Amino acid sequence: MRSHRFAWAIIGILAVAGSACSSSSTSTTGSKSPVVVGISLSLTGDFSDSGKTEQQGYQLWQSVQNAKGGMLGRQIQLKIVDDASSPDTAVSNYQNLITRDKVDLVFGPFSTLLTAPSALVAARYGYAFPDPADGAPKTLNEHLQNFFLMQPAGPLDTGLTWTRYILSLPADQRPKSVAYISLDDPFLVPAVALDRTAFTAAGIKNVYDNIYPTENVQMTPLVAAIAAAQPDMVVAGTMEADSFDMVKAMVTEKFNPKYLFFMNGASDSANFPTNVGKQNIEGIFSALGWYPEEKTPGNAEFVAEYIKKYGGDASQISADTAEAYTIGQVITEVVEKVGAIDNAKIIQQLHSSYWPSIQGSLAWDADGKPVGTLLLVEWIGGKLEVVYPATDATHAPVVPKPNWP
Amino acid sequence: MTAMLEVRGVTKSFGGVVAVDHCTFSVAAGSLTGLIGPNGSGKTTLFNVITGYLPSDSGEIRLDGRLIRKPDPTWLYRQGVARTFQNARIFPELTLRENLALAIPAGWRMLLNIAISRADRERIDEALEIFGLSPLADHRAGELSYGQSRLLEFATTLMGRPRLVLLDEPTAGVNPIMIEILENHIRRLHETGVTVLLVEHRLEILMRLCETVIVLDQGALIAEGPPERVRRDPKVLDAYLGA
Amino acid sequence: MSRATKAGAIRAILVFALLLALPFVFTDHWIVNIAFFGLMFAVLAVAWNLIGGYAGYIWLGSIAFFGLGAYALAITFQHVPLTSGYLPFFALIPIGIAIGIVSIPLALLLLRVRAATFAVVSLAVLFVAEIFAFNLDGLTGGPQGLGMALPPFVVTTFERPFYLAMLVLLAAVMFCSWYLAKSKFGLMLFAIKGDEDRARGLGVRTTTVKVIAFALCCGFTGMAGGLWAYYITWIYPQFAMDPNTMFAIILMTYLGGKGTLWGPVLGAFLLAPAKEYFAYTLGGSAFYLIAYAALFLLVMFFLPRGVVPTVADFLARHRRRAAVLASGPRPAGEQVA
Amino acid sequence: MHLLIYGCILGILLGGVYGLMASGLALVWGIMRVLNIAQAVCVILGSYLAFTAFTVLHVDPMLAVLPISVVMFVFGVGIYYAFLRPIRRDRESLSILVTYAIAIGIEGALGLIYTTSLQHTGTSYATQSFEVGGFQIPTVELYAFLISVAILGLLALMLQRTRLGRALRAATQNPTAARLLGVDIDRVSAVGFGIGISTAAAAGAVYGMIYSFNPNSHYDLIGILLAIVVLGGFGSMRGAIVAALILGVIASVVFIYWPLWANLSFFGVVVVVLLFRPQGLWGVPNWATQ
Repeated sequence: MRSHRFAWAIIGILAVAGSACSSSSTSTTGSKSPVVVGISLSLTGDFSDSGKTEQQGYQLWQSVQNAKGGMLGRQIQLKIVDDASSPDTAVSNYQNLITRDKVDLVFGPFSTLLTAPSALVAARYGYAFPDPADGAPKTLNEHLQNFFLMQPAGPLDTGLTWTRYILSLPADQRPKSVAYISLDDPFLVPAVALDRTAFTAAGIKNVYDNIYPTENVQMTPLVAAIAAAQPDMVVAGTMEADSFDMVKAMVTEKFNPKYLFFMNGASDSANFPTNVGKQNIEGIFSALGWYPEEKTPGNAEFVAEYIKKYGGDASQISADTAEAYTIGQVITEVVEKVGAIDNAKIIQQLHSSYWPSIQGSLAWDADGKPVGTLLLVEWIGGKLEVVYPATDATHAPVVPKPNWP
Repeated sequence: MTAMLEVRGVTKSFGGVVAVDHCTFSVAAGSLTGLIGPNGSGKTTLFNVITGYLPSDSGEIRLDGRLIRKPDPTWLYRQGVARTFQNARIFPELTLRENLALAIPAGWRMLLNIAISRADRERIDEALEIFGLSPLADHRAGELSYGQSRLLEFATTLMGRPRLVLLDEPTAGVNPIMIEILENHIRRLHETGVTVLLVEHRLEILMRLCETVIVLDQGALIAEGPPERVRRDPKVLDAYLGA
Repeated sequence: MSRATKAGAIRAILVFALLLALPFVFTDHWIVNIAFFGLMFAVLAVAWNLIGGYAGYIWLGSIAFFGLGAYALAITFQHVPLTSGYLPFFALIPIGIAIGIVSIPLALLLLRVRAATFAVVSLAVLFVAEIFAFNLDGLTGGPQGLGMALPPFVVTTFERPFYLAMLVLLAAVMFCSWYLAKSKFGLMLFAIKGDEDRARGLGVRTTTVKVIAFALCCGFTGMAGGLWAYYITWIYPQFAMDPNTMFAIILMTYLGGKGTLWGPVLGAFLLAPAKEYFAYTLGGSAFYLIAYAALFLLVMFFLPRGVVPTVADFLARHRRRAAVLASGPRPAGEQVA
Repeated sequence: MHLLIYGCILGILLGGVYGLMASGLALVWGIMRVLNIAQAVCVILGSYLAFTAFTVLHVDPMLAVLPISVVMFVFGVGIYYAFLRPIRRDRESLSILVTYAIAIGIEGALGLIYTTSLQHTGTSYATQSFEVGGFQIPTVELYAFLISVAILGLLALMLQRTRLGRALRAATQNPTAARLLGVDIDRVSAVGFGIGISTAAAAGAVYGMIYSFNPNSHYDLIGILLAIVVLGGFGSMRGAIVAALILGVIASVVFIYWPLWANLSFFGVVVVVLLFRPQGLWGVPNWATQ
């Protein structure tokens, strides 16, 4: 009886699903039970490297905070699940975490591509959604009350630090022409667009403007095309490895713009010099929100604990790790202030004032976009120095860029 | 007698090898014509060109005197030209009944009819009966012996009520008893008024069956005529023995 | 109605009744959510089976039409305020039909080649579609993705309408698949898989038949894509048109039994929830890809025909043996020499 | 104009490397009608081997090409016997799925060993260039091109002059006839597959000096390789090399002016080819009946 066999198979599947369901709904809520935090991370797949660095940040916060007595006197327990870099799985994971495991809090995943759909799920169930990285403008445009990007500045501000610096220069010292080149990416393209608007308004001539794809990029011809336009300044909306390739192509092409700014990648103090060669980093600008020596609340402790737990030195700490740690740090403060795990009150609190963190004081607008600014950094003497704004500067900027060795 | 099929100056080459070389002949309506030649003499290629499986390099093909510019197997089948293949091509995953049902021409509307309608069923049963395949009607064709697959392919070919049937070495690889059965079917087919063009490389079978024999060698036509005369043709003897 | 058809009808009614009852019995969000993805993959696998299983064409571009459906619905409802949350469900019908029609010229072009060439060219279709989705950012939002209007359903049963809509879609594509398999049209598709040239020589209009199957596959795949977009509310090119999803659909079809009616459904119900469940429970295992590859190879080598045909054969043999034992020795007269 | 010529030069240099990758794909297809989706991941595997040789053993990738080819040849023969020989029915179609599974398996293994961060074999001459007629020719791309041409030359010599080469060519032209002539198709297929994989890895060793790569880079690469093989005509090594040069130049020039559309040029060419010449530039129609 083939038909009945098949029907039994279906019933079997349903039964398994049902038993799994009933076994999970036995979570207790005693006063000394741990605070469970649900997180979906990309531990496999395309985004897994960043996913893992974030995981380090979350876990570091957990151990540091538990050593201090946890949250509201309860130990913190992380429930980290893998989304294999897929939005379907990320959505399912947050659903599972919230509705099946009934976790107390949820923290965000890595990558914008997973953030937007996941934040919508959290919003549906009224959970606060602090997110470590990548709040793309479109996510912010959803006007989600529960979404908070845990960085000092909005993602589009990456380039604005650079425009503020250039426009602070006397008109005769400013570059005369500019080339824009950007990775085809959810927030780099609009970030470069903001720079373009500002520089065009200031009368700096736009001599080259292009976007390149995320894969299979041959930088040499691209750089040759930029060099042919002979700009004084290059604004590069780069992500990570593409900035390394671009620097190398510039060396190969013997193209040395007077002002060279990379949005990301060049600020990676661990990988940038090793990838492009220590001799080729001098005078390159970038932006960042956090650095190991920063004098911010808890930062020294964070760096010390990191080295204790994972080894290495401070320059190897990824910004992703710091951002993930920030979430734990801020949420702990908020929960202690509220005095209960109440997501509605947490959301309200986060919106209402500044919160101290290792990345400085954080605050958000109604869409969850941070209202602070980033730091402009430059490679000077083989070291990453903060050069702007002047209040935070560790070194005066060096311009124009010295030629390639 | 009018010619049902005319082949004029057909040439087909693969790379540098000329498989069919300016071949010209005709097949009279209602005749049973044999096409013979040693292995590799281009018989199958010629069949493929005539039935539209291969485009010819040059030359023309006429059916009932009408020029066929671009022969297409589907169209030709619907015009009453059917063929078999050298190594019995049937659908092993389908049942015998389905193999036969498939070959019954279907109009657009019939596409959504159930696979084997009542009217089709009668014709299929009849064909199965004639070819002695009835007991296996609902078996998958893949279970058949090679000889039975030959019979099935032959039966399938007739479902479209063809006027011209091209048989490509129907007796190849078949035991003597099956050869006799197949010969009888060919004869019966011819008696119902269907024109038959038969490829063979064994002379004696053609001698028994055909009225006219066409001889190909290295892609070119070397002789044409009644079997007895062709058999004595020195060129034919050369082609068969000289190699 | 013959016995076989009757048994089939009972089976279908039983399965669909159970699936219909599911979201009302298990009201937990996460169960309905996983079941939704199970149904979605079932629709995709059954639709793929029309061209990949019935006609034997390894069509690696169908996920491009999933993306096309997703974008079509998202673009339609990007700025339209939803007066009723059900409106997009109905909009799927014209979108599905339109995608089916759009796919016809492409089918005429692609189906000029066969076998491995077809597979390669169809993979090229997928890559081209993805490039367009990335680069036509005025329309698709490019890499920034495209959000669509939020579904205004109550939170307690939020997933239910999506689940039921996907169930209706599955019923439709299953009916289509069943009907075609029974029809002359299905016979022609099977013949094309068996020996396309022979089929041409028997008067089968192979191009027409293939194109229709292709258009049906694309239309249903597009509708599933639209529904997915509405559910997930946010689409990116790399996920709407993911080659790995494409191969997952094929794996499901092979696992269940390609060319069969229930095989793709079974394959999808086995693999889709398993994937979500293991990602959730085993989280972080870097062996994920390797395990997936191993499963793929195991299916290819040890279950090449899939679960449904293998089990059916086993049962048929078992039954025959039982019948022989029951009736005592019998002359082997069934086989004719 | 200057840029256009420069794009052509870079395109030819890169096309040579693609030609090496694709010729192995074409060879394997020619001999055994297997479309090796894992060809691209073997390129990446080669890149990682060269990367490891460079970072751990400090061996220049140019020198590492030879041992890598040998190791990967053995690997390819192993893959053939383990996964491809057992496929009996429906080989053309099933091999696509099986080699896809092999590809993601290797991708997973690479991810475990090397993580998914982008890597790059940064040799001392990675950023060097020299000027010819006003064009900055990147040293590393020139070396990669020369190595590829040298390997292709050796391969051609082997196919023309040796017994094995004759057996391979016979198998490519007509497997059935080759079997009748006493060629052990099984062994020839294994060797052919090994060669296919080792050319991929050799190309990968030099590819890793030009591009950054991570385990899933092969998805983009396989699209390009397949486009090349379609344009060249399945199974034609000469066609694959010429197609690689043509597509290399087209993609490189398109990339200079419209970077986002460069990959489309690969697939656009495939569609055009399909419209006018379904069998590719050098191929014969694959639907020819018996």
